[in-house]
Amino acid sequence: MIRVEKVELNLVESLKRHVEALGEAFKQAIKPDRVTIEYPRERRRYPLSFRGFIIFNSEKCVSCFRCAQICPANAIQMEAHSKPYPSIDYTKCIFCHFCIESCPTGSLNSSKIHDVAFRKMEEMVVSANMMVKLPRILKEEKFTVDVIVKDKYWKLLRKKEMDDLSIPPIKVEVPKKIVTCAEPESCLGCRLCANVCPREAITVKEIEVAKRVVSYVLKVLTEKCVGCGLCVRQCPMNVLKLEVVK
Amino acid sequence: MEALVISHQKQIGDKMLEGLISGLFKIFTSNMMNIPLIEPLVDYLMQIPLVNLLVALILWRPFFAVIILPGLVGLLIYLLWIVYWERKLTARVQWRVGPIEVARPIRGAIQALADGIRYFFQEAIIHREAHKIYYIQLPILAFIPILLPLLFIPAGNVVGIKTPYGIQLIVAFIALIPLFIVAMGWASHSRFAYIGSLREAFMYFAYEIPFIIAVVAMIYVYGSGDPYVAVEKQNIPGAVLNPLAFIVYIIAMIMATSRLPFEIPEADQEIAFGPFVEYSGILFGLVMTLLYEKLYLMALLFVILFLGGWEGFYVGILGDFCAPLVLFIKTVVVISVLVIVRSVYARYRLDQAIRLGWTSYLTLSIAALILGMFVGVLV
Amino acid sequence: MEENIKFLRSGILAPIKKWGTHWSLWPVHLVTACCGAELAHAFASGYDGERIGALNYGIARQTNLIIVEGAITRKMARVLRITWEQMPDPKFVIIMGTCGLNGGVFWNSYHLVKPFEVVPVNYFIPGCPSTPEALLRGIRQLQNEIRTGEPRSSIEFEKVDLGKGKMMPVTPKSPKKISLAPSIVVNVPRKADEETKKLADEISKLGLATTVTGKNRIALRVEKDELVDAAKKLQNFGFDHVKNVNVIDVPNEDKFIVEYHLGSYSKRELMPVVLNLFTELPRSEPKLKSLAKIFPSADYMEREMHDFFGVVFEGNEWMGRKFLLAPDTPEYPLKKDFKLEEEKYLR
Amino acid sequence: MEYEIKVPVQPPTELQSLFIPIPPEYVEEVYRSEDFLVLVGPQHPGSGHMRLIVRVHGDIIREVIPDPGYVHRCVEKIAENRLYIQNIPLVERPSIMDALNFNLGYVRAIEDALEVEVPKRAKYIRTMLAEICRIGTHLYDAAILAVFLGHTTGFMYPFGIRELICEVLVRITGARFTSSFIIPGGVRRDVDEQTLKFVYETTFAIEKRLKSFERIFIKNPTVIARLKDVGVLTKEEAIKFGVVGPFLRASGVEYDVRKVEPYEAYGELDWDIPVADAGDSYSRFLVRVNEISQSLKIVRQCIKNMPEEKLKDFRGTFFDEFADIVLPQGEFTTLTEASRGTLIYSIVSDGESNVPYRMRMITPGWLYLRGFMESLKGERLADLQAIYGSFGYFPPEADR
Amino acid sequence: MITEWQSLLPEKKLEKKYFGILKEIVIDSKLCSHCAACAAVCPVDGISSGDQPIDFPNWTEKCVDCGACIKVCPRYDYKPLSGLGDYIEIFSGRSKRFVGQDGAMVSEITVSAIEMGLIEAAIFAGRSEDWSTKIVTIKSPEQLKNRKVTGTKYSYADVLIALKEAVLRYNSVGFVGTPCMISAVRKMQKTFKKFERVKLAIGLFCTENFYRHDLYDFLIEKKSVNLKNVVKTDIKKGKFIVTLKDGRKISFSVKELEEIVPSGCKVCQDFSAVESDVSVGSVGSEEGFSTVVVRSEAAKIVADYLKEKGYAEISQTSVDAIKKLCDYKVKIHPYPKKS
Repeated sequence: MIRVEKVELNLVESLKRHVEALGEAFKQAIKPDRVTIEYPRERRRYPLSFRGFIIFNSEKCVSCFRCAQICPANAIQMEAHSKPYPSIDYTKCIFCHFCIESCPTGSLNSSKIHDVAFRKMEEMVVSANMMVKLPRILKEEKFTVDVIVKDKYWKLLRKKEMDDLSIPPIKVEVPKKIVTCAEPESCLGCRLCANVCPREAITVKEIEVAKRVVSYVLKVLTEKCVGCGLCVRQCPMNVLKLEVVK
Repeated sequence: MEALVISHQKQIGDKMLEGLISGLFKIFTSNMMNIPLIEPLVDYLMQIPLVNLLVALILWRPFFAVIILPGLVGLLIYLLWIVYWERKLTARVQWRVGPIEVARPIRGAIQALADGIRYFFQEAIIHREAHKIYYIQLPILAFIPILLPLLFIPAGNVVGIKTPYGIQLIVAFIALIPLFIVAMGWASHSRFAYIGSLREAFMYFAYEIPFIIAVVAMIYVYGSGDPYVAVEKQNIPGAVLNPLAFIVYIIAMIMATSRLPFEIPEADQEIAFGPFVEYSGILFGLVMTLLYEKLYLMALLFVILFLGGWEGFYVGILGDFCAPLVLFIKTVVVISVLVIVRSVYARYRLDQAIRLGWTSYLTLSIAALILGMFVGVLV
Repeated sequence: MEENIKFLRSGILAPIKKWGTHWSLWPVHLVTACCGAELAHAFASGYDGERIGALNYGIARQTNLIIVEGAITRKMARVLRITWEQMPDPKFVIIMGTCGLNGGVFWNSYHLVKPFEVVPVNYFIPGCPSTPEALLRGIRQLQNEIRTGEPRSSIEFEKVDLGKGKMMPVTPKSPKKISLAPSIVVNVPRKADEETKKLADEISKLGLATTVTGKNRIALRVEKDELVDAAKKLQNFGFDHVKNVNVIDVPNEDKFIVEYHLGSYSKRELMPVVLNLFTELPRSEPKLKSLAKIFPSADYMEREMHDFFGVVFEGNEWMGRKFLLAPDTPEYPLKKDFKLEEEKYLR
Repeated sequence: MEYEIKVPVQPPTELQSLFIPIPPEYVEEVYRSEDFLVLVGPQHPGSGHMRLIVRVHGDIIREVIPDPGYVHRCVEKIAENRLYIQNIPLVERPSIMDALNFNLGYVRAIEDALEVEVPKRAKYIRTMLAEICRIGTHLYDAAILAVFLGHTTGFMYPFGIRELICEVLVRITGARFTSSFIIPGGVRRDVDEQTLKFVYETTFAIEKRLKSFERIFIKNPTVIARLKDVGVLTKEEAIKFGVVGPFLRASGVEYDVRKVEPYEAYGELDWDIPVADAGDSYSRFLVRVNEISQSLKIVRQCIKNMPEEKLKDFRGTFFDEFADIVLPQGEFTTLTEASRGTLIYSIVSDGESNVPYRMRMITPGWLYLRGFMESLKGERLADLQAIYGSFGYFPPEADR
Repeated sequence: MITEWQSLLPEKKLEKKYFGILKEIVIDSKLCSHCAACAAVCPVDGISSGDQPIDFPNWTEKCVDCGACIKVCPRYDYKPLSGLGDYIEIFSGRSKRFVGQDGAMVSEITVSAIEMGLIEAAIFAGRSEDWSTKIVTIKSPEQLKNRKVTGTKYSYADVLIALKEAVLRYNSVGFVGTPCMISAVRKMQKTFKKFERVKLAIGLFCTENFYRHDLYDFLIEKKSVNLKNVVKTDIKKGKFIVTLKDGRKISFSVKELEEIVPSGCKVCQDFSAVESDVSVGSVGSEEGFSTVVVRSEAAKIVADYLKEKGYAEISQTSVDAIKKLCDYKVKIHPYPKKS
């Protein structure tokens, strides 16, 4: 335990401290330890782990809704393109990047874009087709600044170069999974799994006897299934599950 | 007949005008600045009718003192400079840059001008509950005690009104300024403005007495209230002659102009700019500069009393202009150094400031007075 | 008057006015929420907004820019509007942070309003919190707008054709699984160390039934009439302050569980212990005796719980009045029957 | 002779138009007596998102009624509607400069319930991050205190130093403030050696810069004059009103959750808690200044003793791992020493839902508000800001 | 790995979507017992129950035509059950741990089963202050100490919806329900394997049940009693007894309630929950005791356990009284109805 003593100032001590404070001020006035990053003129280089605007790779996306469903702010909503793709509402996005962390295929990625001002709220809803390419932002900078600490002293290192705002995507290795039925006896026959599948990987065959449908045969097309798990989460009786395939 | 009368009257009018112009011209030229540097230009301009009157007026010493330097124009230049410098110096102490992008090539030196223009064109709100007439008039009326002392501040032989009681008069007029601030607070009709006015009034008594005593001490030293005598006697600067008065004066100057650590009447974190809380637009522009102007006046007096006034260097080519320039430069330098306290100190509490004023500084000032008496006998 | 304003807007002095205004955007000190921290960074040594002529200043009258720093609550909305109205023309508003846009992580909060419905807004800055760069970019854009008269966003998105198609016929289920028939027990016994058990036994000797709910956690159930007595006993035992007053609404069992988490600063062996003194109230008549007299530290939390649940703590002088919430908030928002907007996963 | 000065005394109109929680009778009573009501905030340069209704007698404060809730963003209600994992960004929003301590407290409550074992390296990283946030928050509060005292340099220096802290956080977590980095069972990703080295160097750079700050602000006689013997809370009062954290320690109570109930790596490290006896504003400030150096010490130790271990990377599996967390039935209360004091999370679960049934979050600001109000009584109006600053009261944190 | 499976559909009696068939054959022909089994299994959560007749507002569009509702409906192909049924033993008991309306044996049996580990959770119907039913999952004895959960409610509760949720979550579940619910669960267990996780079905003796709003209005209009002030309701010896907060008791003949008895109850003849594992009711025991009819092996184990532990006082039962009421119910609720 450290005991913080009560301070009693006598005249000498007080004067000494006045002189110290003034001395520090004059020292700084003569030789300042300046730390300012003059932003529009120069840009701070953020590390590659930076969480900025999100870039989307449509080829990898499996429309699994994980990004939309993990989003704490409900900023990601799926939008119909050739498949359902995520769209981000930057009026809600909090840049937690849970979506990127959740994406099993690595189709969402971060970028270093963060210094953006919008004129209208409507412009802030960004569809999937606008996220594929790195957006152009207004740049006025001529320098890039690195914050470095050298010999226990904090310095700004200016370089006459433009920082690349894109962040190389990180490879995600998740074992391939497909959906299987764990308990066919409990299947209700509701076919929601087939209807919710964005890849049409579950087919329904109606078996007719005397022009009457007597049963459905559901089949998982293993080559089409990407293991997005939407059907598993949709099943009202929890009879489906994901299984790893080698 | 009628026409004759009219032409006669016209003639009389013309004659009168002629007489007036020539009379004025005579007055102006009799007491003109002698600046060798611009003499050819002046000579050339003097040959053009009417322009010569204007030139003569400008170079007329009393006019020059009041309007040009150290008067109004000097004040304006000083204001633009000090606002910028204060922000810049503070920024430097605080590890940052300060205003710079306004005009990048001159490092943002016209930032205060931009702010001024913005204030000028901004809506000036007079709120419903304010005492409307006083509310508008007071910031403008406050210029009276600012401008009047300029008449009595001499710079060499450039002077508005020459009087042996110059120092006393300046002090008297400076003492008027707080009244206007208090009145502004009352006219604003806002609780924070009330509190601010009250604080200003309290502070007024805290600093004014040591201040006056310090000035009186210096008058003792020089044996006269005449600035000329004061400057003349400063072979050794007044600061050395009476260092106690010097210290008291500096502290009083900081207190009187509400600079940190005595920024008590304004105290934006406590009472939101106190008396000025309701002012906006150009009116706020006026009241904001009020204290800077007060600082300017006090610093002028300070330079005259303690730092040898306009005595410094003499450049022959500048002639009479040299003295006002020296005085102005000294003043601006003094203030420029002084503004560093803004970045060093926190604000004292009102009671602490008053206690300081009524105890330590009063004692110190009385000691200065006694010292002044002795020094006065010696010098 | 109209003509004068028109002249100022487009007359020969207009360029000067524009120049002065755009280099002198002074944000008013209206801290509305936590984005204020990043605003401070933008105007402190690290980024120094003063460089571009923006100086944070105290009072509405002397400034011309409001930076809405995130969330505007129902209570703050009025203040925002009043501040805006106090400002002299020309005046501008920038909103930073998602809380001020559509709420961000608080998008379905019952106490937030949308600031752009309260005041006209010039620029919106995303981020939670927005970086200082983003804020300076907003000020910069505003400067450009004042100078050129053309408002524009500082970002352009390039569109790529991703084809057209239909959404699947069935809307995917929400990942949330909320029990229809929740069972709420506060004092579930759990394994703990010996010391806690010993302490629980000691407290039991006071005539109170304890459950050990974890290491250093003890729960203690009393009937609501015995609460004050129990609190007094515990105070004599060494618990000297209330860390938490909590109400749990259990509509399924028609009750409120009112908890007081007691702690001790004066007795060293009690320091790590959190004692959960709780009682149950009928939902139809939520009244009990306040402990604020015994533990003054419970006072504000009781007021808060009164706001949230309508539980009346008899003896607390603030009952019947709103403390934390704005007067126009829906009544007793933390009751389970008050529902928030649900998430949507499709656009 | 006595002259009567007639000043119209009537309750001002704004008392009707604003949400003033006090009854009109109270206002009238104040105006009939010789007192005066001053509303400090919410738009006031010395406050911000908080209103204090101050009843003054002359210059002396008689009573202060807080009017909080200007930043009440309903964290507790919203938490009942979100997945456990989605609440992580939510709980750190109330106090973004202290995000990781808030994050840690919440995650610890979940881990306590699920009885998850956290890898040792993750524990060290968490401790390090929590302490970095503590330094940042103390600096923030020091800066705000300086602003309240009119000391602009005292504001700029800590915020300048905070840039370094932001740099550290952005390198480790990717965000300047709200990192949401700590998740049940560890951290989101490992920290590499280079970054750790940077953090280690940074602690010294911060120390060096703090020297300047010390000369110009901490030891400044005007600052001491403003803070000393102002807003005194005695030990008994502090206990009675349930003050927490450094403010409690400034009144002489040796209570720090990190010591009395050590969590994460605190039990294994060598550090002390600073305690003062005076209980005035200056000791409250000094205790925190001393805590900064202790925190720097902890950060250095964390980096030096960091065990080598491979931490799991959650990229790609985040949803599958965490979306379906269901806590067992019961109530789980954790105490955490956040920068401003004890932070309490009390999660009630029904054992079936993957959202909390009730999440009670008590922030230090809310806990010491009562003590703060009590300490104002009898002080001067000008001291309100000094005491406000010395408590580092941050309304979003208190209102949640 | 099963990637192909089959789901059989029930026979369609009408050319409609399955809910249409259910609506016409069961609901519209006044057979529906309001057990809410259909609402529980409906995959699109379209069927609404609660305090109004079972309905599926826009079934023509939303119904996915899976036939699950028909598969589980106890009144589809209705064959009424009656009598006392098979049983292993009958005894009367009074719980020593809990306080209930009578002997609190429902609570006792449930808690014993949880303590034994036979079931992980049990679904109970509770009530709010205005006597609308709320469902509670019981997982520990603590919860039952509150009297709100126990006691007879005489109004419909969505127990089965909660039961389905519980079945998905736990491996073994118990529940308390009226005879129609028990029948529905038995039917569910036959068609869907997952419902075999219902290990303990506690049936209640039941003559009839009401819509809450009907009962509420009836009591206000006819008896000027507000249900909000009521502490307890009970049917004893043909009398409906209402106990108020201030201690007053109002009793009237059950026959007066005839007008608000829902149609589904008017065709029900099962008094003693024949298909349950154990049936509990007050009939046949002395005041303060409950009759327990143990019917299955699982229930027998529980009964033995609680007897062995001495959790309950045991006393004699008059089987005849129960049988009498069983017959009485058959008499007042004839099926098929004579026109």
